[in-house]
Amino acid sequence: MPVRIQAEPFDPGAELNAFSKTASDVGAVVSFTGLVRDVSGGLEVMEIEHYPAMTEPAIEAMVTEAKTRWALADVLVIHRFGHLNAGDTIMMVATASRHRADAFAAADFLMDYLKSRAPFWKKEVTGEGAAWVESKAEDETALERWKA
Amino acid sequence: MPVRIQAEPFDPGAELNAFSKTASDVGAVVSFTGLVRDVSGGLEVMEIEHYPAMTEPAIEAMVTEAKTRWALADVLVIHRFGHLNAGDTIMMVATASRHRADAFAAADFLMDYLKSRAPFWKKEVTGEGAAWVESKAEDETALERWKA
Amino acid sequence: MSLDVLYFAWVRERIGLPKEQLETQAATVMDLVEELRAREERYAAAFADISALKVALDQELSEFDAPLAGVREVAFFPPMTGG
Amino acid sequence: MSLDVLYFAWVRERIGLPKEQLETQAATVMDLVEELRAREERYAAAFADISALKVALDQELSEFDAPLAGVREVAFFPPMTGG
Repeated sequence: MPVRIQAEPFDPGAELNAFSKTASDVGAVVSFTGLVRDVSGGLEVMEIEHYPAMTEPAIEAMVTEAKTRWALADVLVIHRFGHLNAGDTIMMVATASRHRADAFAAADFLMDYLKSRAPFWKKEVTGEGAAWVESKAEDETALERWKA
Repeated sequence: MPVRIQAEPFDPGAELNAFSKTASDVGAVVSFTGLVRDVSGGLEVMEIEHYPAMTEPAIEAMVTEAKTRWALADVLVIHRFGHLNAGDTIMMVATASRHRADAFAAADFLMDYLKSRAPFWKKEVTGEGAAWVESKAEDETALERWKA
Repeated sequence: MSLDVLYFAWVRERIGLPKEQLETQAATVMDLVEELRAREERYAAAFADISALKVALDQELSEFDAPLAGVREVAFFPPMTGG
Repeated sequence: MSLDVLYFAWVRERIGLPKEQLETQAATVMDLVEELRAREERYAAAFADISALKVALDQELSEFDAPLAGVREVAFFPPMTGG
């Protein structure tokens, strides 16, 4: 299954290896992993909320769009929700293609869309308290790159 | 050590996990892995030759340039030479940064330079015989993107 | 008409609940927002600045001027911060 | 002057050896190429079209009109195909 939304931790290395083995005729695999930043001196915990009925269909639509735009042999998206600790892997995207340009562009595209269009909300908990992560203007700007 | 040139196989997943754990304050890790394409019906073997005295210094210069251009916490490059089988991992680049844009751009940049400026030469062996892989005009064009 | 209304992140926290079922005659999302604002202070606070909010109708991102006819589920939330 | 000359990939295969030591008075890379071409058919074949070749001087990419003064190692090879 190419899209997985889960509370459980996962092993990005094991996922990368399994993913790289699935498709034949693949020469290039790009992966992105997002981590809870382990800021020295201010150990951070993250709470991620999501909209279960919407999350998977929204991400599957992004994957479908990516497959329309680039020659992809396979795509993997894993995104966690719930309670995460510093250093934990939040999410992962992997793309497989014959050629590196397609794999890079598709992973970059999927990350931009996951960042601002997949229904997840992050709350950071530090020594100073808890705060919802605010969306950034640059994340909307990043989406402009992919307009037809 | 961030640059490794070796004949031995390596485990990209294990390398990704180890790499993701090295740096603190990292929110984004991008990896690229290049594979010997396992074309169904025409099992492919690859021989990779390199220029030992030049390879590591050339790649280290690329890594230094990448670190000048983008805010990178860490970079990993592993490249094999010698005899490789279909499905084997040829090489891997990983970049770690606080933000995804830097990690993506640096990995993309390093791949373009490794492709056309690191002294490796690939020979493909198929059922029809052996042939040196020819460089592509599009690989030179890709380098133009990074001109200052 | 009967609607499921969902709230996420700080919208959920301000209103104090994740989901409720409402009977409404609101024609558009904006009509529904006005109805909610008029109801209680916590709703007025949550919907004070809708430029800071997004809305999904039946799990699809939509706009505040969209009609509600035929819609079963409305969700209000701040801009997403996934990835 | 004494030079180590290295050949890689199909240049190595055409010439039939990976490395040799040469005594030469060549002032530039191109002078050295002319010397090699004049030597034997296999060199002439390897250096028939230098637009298909690259050269490195002491492990740094260089050009065919570069001077050889002070250089210890010259390498000839086709465009790289790493990654």
